[in-house]
Amino acid sequence: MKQLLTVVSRRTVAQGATELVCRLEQPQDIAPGRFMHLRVGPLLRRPISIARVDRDLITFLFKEIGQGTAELASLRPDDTIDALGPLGNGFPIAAIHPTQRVVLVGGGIGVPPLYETMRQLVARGVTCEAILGFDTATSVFYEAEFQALGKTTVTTVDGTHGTKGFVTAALRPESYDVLLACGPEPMLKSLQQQPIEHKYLSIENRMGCGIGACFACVCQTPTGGYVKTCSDGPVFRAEEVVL
Amino acid sequence: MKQLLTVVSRRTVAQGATELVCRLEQPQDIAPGRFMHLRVGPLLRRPISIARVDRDLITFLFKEIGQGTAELASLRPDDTIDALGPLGNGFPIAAIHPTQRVVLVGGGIGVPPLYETMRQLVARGVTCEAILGFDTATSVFYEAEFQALGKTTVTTVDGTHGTKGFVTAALRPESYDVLLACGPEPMLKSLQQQPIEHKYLSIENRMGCGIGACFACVCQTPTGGYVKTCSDGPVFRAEEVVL
Amino acid sequence: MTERLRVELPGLSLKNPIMPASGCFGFGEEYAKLYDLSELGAIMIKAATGEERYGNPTPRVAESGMGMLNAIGLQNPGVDGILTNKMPFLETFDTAIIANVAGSTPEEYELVAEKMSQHPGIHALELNISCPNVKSGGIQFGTDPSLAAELTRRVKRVSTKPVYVKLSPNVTSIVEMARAVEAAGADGLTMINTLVGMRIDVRTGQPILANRIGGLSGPSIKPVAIRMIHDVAQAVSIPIIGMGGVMEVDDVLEMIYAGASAVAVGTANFVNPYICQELIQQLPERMDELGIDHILDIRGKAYESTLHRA
Amino acid sequence: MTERLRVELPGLSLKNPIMPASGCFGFGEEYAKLYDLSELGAIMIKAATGEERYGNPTPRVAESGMGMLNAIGLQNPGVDGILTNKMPFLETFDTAIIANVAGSTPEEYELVAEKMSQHPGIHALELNISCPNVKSGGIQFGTDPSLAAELTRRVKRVSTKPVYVKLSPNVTSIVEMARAVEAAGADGLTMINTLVGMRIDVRTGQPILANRIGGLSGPSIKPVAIRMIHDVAQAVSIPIIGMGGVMEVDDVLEMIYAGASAVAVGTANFVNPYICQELIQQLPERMDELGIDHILDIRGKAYESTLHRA
Ligand SMILES: Cc1cc2nc3c(=O)[nH]c(=O)nc-3n(C[C@H](O)[C@H](O)[C@H](O)COP(=O)(O)OP(=O)(O)OC[C@H]3O[C@@H](n4cnc5c(N)ncnc54)[C@H](O)[C@@H]3O)c2cc1C
Ligand SMILES: Cc1cc2nc3c(=O)[nH]c(=O)nc-3n(C[C@H](O)[C@H](O)[C@H](O)COP(=O)(O)OP(=O)(O)OC[C@H]3O[C@@H](n4cnc5c(N)ncnc54)[C@H](O)[C@@H]3O)c2cc1C
Ligand SMILES: Cc1cc2nc3c(=O)[nH]c(=O)nc-3n(C[C@H](O)[C@H](O)[C@H](O)COP(=O)(O)O)c2cc1C
Ligand SMILES: Cc1cc2nc3c(=O)[nH]c(=O)nc-3n(C[C@H](O)[C@H](O)[C@H](O)COP(=O)(O)O)c2cc1C
Ligand code: FES
Ligand code: FES
Repeated sequence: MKQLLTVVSRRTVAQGATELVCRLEQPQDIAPGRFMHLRVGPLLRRPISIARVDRDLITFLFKEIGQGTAELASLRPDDTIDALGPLGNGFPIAAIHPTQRVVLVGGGIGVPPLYETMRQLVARGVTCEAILGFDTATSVFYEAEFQALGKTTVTTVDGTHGTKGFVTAALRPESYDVLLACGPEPMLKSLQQQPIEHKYLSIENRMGCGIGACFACVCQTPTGGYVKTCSDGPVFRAEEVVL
Repeated sequence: MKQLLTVVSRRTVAQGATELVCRLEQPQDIAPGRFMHLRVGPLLRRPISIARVDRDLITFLFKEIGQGTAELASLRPDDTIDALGPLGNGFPIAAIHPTQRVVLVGGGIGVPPLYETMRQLVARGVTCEAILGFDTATSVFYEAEFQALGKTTVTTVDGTHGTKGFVTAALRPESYDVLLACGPEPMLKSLQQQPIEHKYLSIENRMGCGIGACFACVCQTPTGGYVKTCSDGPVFRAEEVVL
Repeated sequence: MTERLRVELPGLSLKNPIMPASGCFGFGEEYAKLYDLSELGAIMIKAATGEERYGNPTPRVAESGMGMLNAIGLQNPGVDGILTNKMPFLETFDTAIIANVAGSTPEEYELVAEKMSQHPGIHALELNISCPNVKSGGIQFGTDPSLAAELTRRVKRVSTKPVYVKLSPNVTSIVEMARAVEAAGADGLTMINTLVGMRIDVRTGQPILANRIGGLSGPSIKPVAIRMIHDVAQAVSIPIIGMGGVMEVDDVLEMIYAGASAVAVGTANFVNPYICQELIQQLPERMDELGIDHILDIRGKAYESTLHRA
Repeated sequence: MTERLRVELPGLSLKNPIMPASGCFGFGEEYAKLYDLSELGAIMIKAATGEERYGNPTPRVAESGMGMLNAIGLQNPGVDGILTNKMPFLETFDTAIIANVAGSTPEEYELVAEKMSQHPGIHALELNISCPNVKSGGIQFGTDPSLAAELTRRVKRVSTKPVYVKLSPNVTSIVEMARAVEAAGADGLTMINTLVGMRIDVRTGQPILANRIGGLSGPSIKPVAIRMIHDVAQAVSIPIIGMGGVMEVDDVLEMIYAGASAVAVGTANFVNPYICQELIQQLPERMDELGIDHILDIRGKAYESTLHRA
């Protein structure tokens, strides 16, 4: 579960967004929506979603937020990363039938896990549509990559690229059976309300252990209980969590 | 005074001893015996002597002691080091006449600054002899480099290479006018007692600022006063300091 | 396991001095997937209160330098939940279990302590009088020597197992606290709990933690822990389980030199989930390098030689 | 210098809120070779005692995580030496000078304070009742509210300049200390001094510092400083100069959000000798990014909005 990743390549895919491709020590199949807990920054690990896996190559896409992600962004080929994972439970792609109409909705840096998800769904013969929301034209990434997998709509808050507005501006809830989403809390909150039968949301939470032991990442459930983002999630049914 | 050094090459010169060659941002002549204060490790800088300077190239030789020197040892070409310096006052080579008989005595990781010192003295036409003390054969480094500059005797504590014993085993005090030394405190203490007219010792002390402001590195003087290792030294006349 | 690492403490016969600290290892389930918990000297399980508690709102953790702030807020399934659902699993391992006892009132502490101490799988209690993350209870007991002593006395009365009192570093004199609980009957001390701290998000101007304040742990607090263990070890005659910022094998040795008889590892489990196992494996080799025969040969040596010198 | 950074405090008209902390900048001579000290809001000079002091034996510093332990031990040329040999140079700069006053007895504090306050180049005094590195004096005054109040009263009586009292974090309630010295007439507070800590060298089993214990500073202590400033700012009405682990411009903002009116930088000067100059240069740009007009617009906002919410 602990392994050393070796950086293969690094490139900037949008303003402040970096794509890092690494070699896995233990090549494996990974369900989409899971994450790796990377040892960067002074102390705690950083959870980063798996944006793509190809046998022994793993891709991360991340935004520079603070010291940890800045450190990740400064890595060069042959540098190594102490990684824990894959962790968590991803999107339930095995439960989705090719007949179901699936929409993947990503907001900003919530987009990455949806890429591997759409890849695996398409590989299983499921037709997917993607709606990707960004702030502005310069922050858009992976549009062509998604387009190669299926219908893709990009929205920008300021209208500088694609549809103007939030992702919901491009969402026609009646057209989908399944929604898979990842993005900022306000986006997930509004998606929670959409009249789509099956809704799965990948949520973010500050983590300690990443494996379910420390109770740092709990999220309340409607029944007053709680789930742990790291080990019960990060993907939950929309009805399971109070955002 | 603050500059970014760029690593040019790195090699292991003896067990646990690394040679790091870096490019200076501000090429300059540097008097021998001065040091650079390198930003490695979690917080404080590490003082490391200048083992050699050639126009824009600077060489460090260091032993892995803890986190800071381990980090230095792990640097690769093109990595950069935030350096402050050159700092301190080195050996008074300008005051040495070609007629004077000079011995340079280095103990272990005190050897590095003596190399640049001997280079500059020899360039000025001064004949020097070097006595280099190490623990054991595998920790010996730079023997050939010193030999190329003048008579060089190596001593090892366990006798596995060169003369067996401490540096004093090879020292004939009556044969020298000037002693320039750097090494562990017990060695310097015993050299302090040698009947040689001019004795200069480079001392070590834990540092904070490295520039004379924090009083971390003081050393007592025989008159009850004190000197600061970083800014008054690290090289002192043997009579100036209480070890 | 070599006998060089064995440590005998009240109620605890430890095959080695390394144990995960309370709250940083849950109830062992997650770590049991990574290595055999029987390798551990002991396990300090997460704090128990009388009833199940949800704890504080999130965010519950923040980072700062080489430290971590947490404000979990004693989330736990309650003493009955732990005894029923967590102990059976923990009992399958050949290691000592130390139950961390918390509460808001002396009565709650007594209730939890009594129930915990009666469970045959629990070897000792750790009285948590120092949790900075709960509004009522917890820290007041940990900062007032007479309240701490009184609580210790009450818990000792109901407990059938040795009671270790966990000291807070957020006091003017930890020695005074230690002496007070020793006099009240504590069988041992565990120290230190976290330092109270805060981080502010400059984008919002508000504290990062929903609870505003949190407990600082990790390497940042190690020098404070070492100094407090060093001072307390000289002032009391009950043993100390040391903790605070242990990340490497040398940190373990530092704590024992300072006067601890065993060492707990908290935050480091989040950085490296295998850390306790690794420390146990590395100890004998490091002891060889330093010429240490039995781990307790160095206990308190940082001050003992001073005493001789004086 | 823009007026957005100007801060008016008792005795101190600061062109910006950044100043080097006492003991981390000597008497300015070394840093003056690197940049123009007139750029600084103020300079807190090294502690002065009645007579010249040599301080503690070496080693005097050790590192630990993102922190530094020091046990310099108040080495200084004595009040007369400072006034005669250091002040003339410092007076050549257009910046406020804050003299750090130390001593072993109330009489020594009074003597130093009186002499310092009479010098026209000194704008305010910082009463150092919190130095952990001297055997007698210093920290006792800093951990007992009534001793601290009494000392403040005595120093206020002899000083012709405003008196800022420097608080120690090594107390159960820093709020109580702050209230006590405010009631005794302190014009302002500076906080925090270092946390008492120790490191042990595992090769020798002995403390690394010759003085055994030392004061922990740097990023490790920042969360403790933020929390204490946050608590004290709400409890007193005199201004606070905050310090403890400031390394970056966001740390400055964090301290001001927490309730400080100005910020001192200690250990960071050793890491980057240009840090104070750089922070002053970076502040306006960072304030623009965050939409902050005047630096004091955010003072205490971390708790003020809570008060509104309540
Ligand atoms: C399951 C999961 C998957 C994620 N996947 C991605 C991804 O694919 N790409 C990406 O850009 N980001 C992702 N994030 C967010 C990413 O973890 C944070 O941006 C990152 O931790 C910030 O670290 P930092 O040191 O740069 O920032 P800092 O703000 O300096 O971090 C300080 C502390 O806060 C934590 N933290 C800060 N922001 C977040 C956040 N949004 N979520 C969780 N912890 C946070 C850090 O982990 C660290 O402990 C994911 C988060 C989670 C929980
Ligand atoms: C003027 C001067 C010149 C030096 N030149 C060289 C050189 O050319 N090659 C070389 O190998 N070493 C040299 N040293 C020693 C070198 O600075 C230390 O080995 C190094 O700082 C150890 O850092 P660390 O993080 O690896 O060890 P750690 O023990 O982890 O360091 C912890 C702290 O202690 C300080 N420290 C530890 N040992 C020493 C020491 N011997 N002297 C000063 N500070 C110490 C560190 O700087 C750091 O602040 C020199 C020291 C001085 C004072
Ligand atoms: C996330 C977290 C949760 C904690 N929960 C508890 C707890 O429930 N009971 C307790 O006594 N201490 C608790 N602690 C304190 C630790 O047991 C330990 O005393 C402290 O973290 C210092 O050790 P460290 O620096 O190794 O983490 C907790 C610490 C952390 C970081
Ligand atoms: C080497 C050193 C010397 C210090 N000397 C003094 C001093 O003479 N007087 C004083 O009041 N504080 C002194 N301090 C404490 C600092 O002024 C400051 O309060 C503390 O270091 C916290 O700030 P920092 O984390 O930015 O260093 C000293 C600190 C250091 C590191
Ligand atoms: S991060 Fe520890 S329980 Fe989820
Ligand atoms: S290291 Fe600061 S005075 Fe020498």
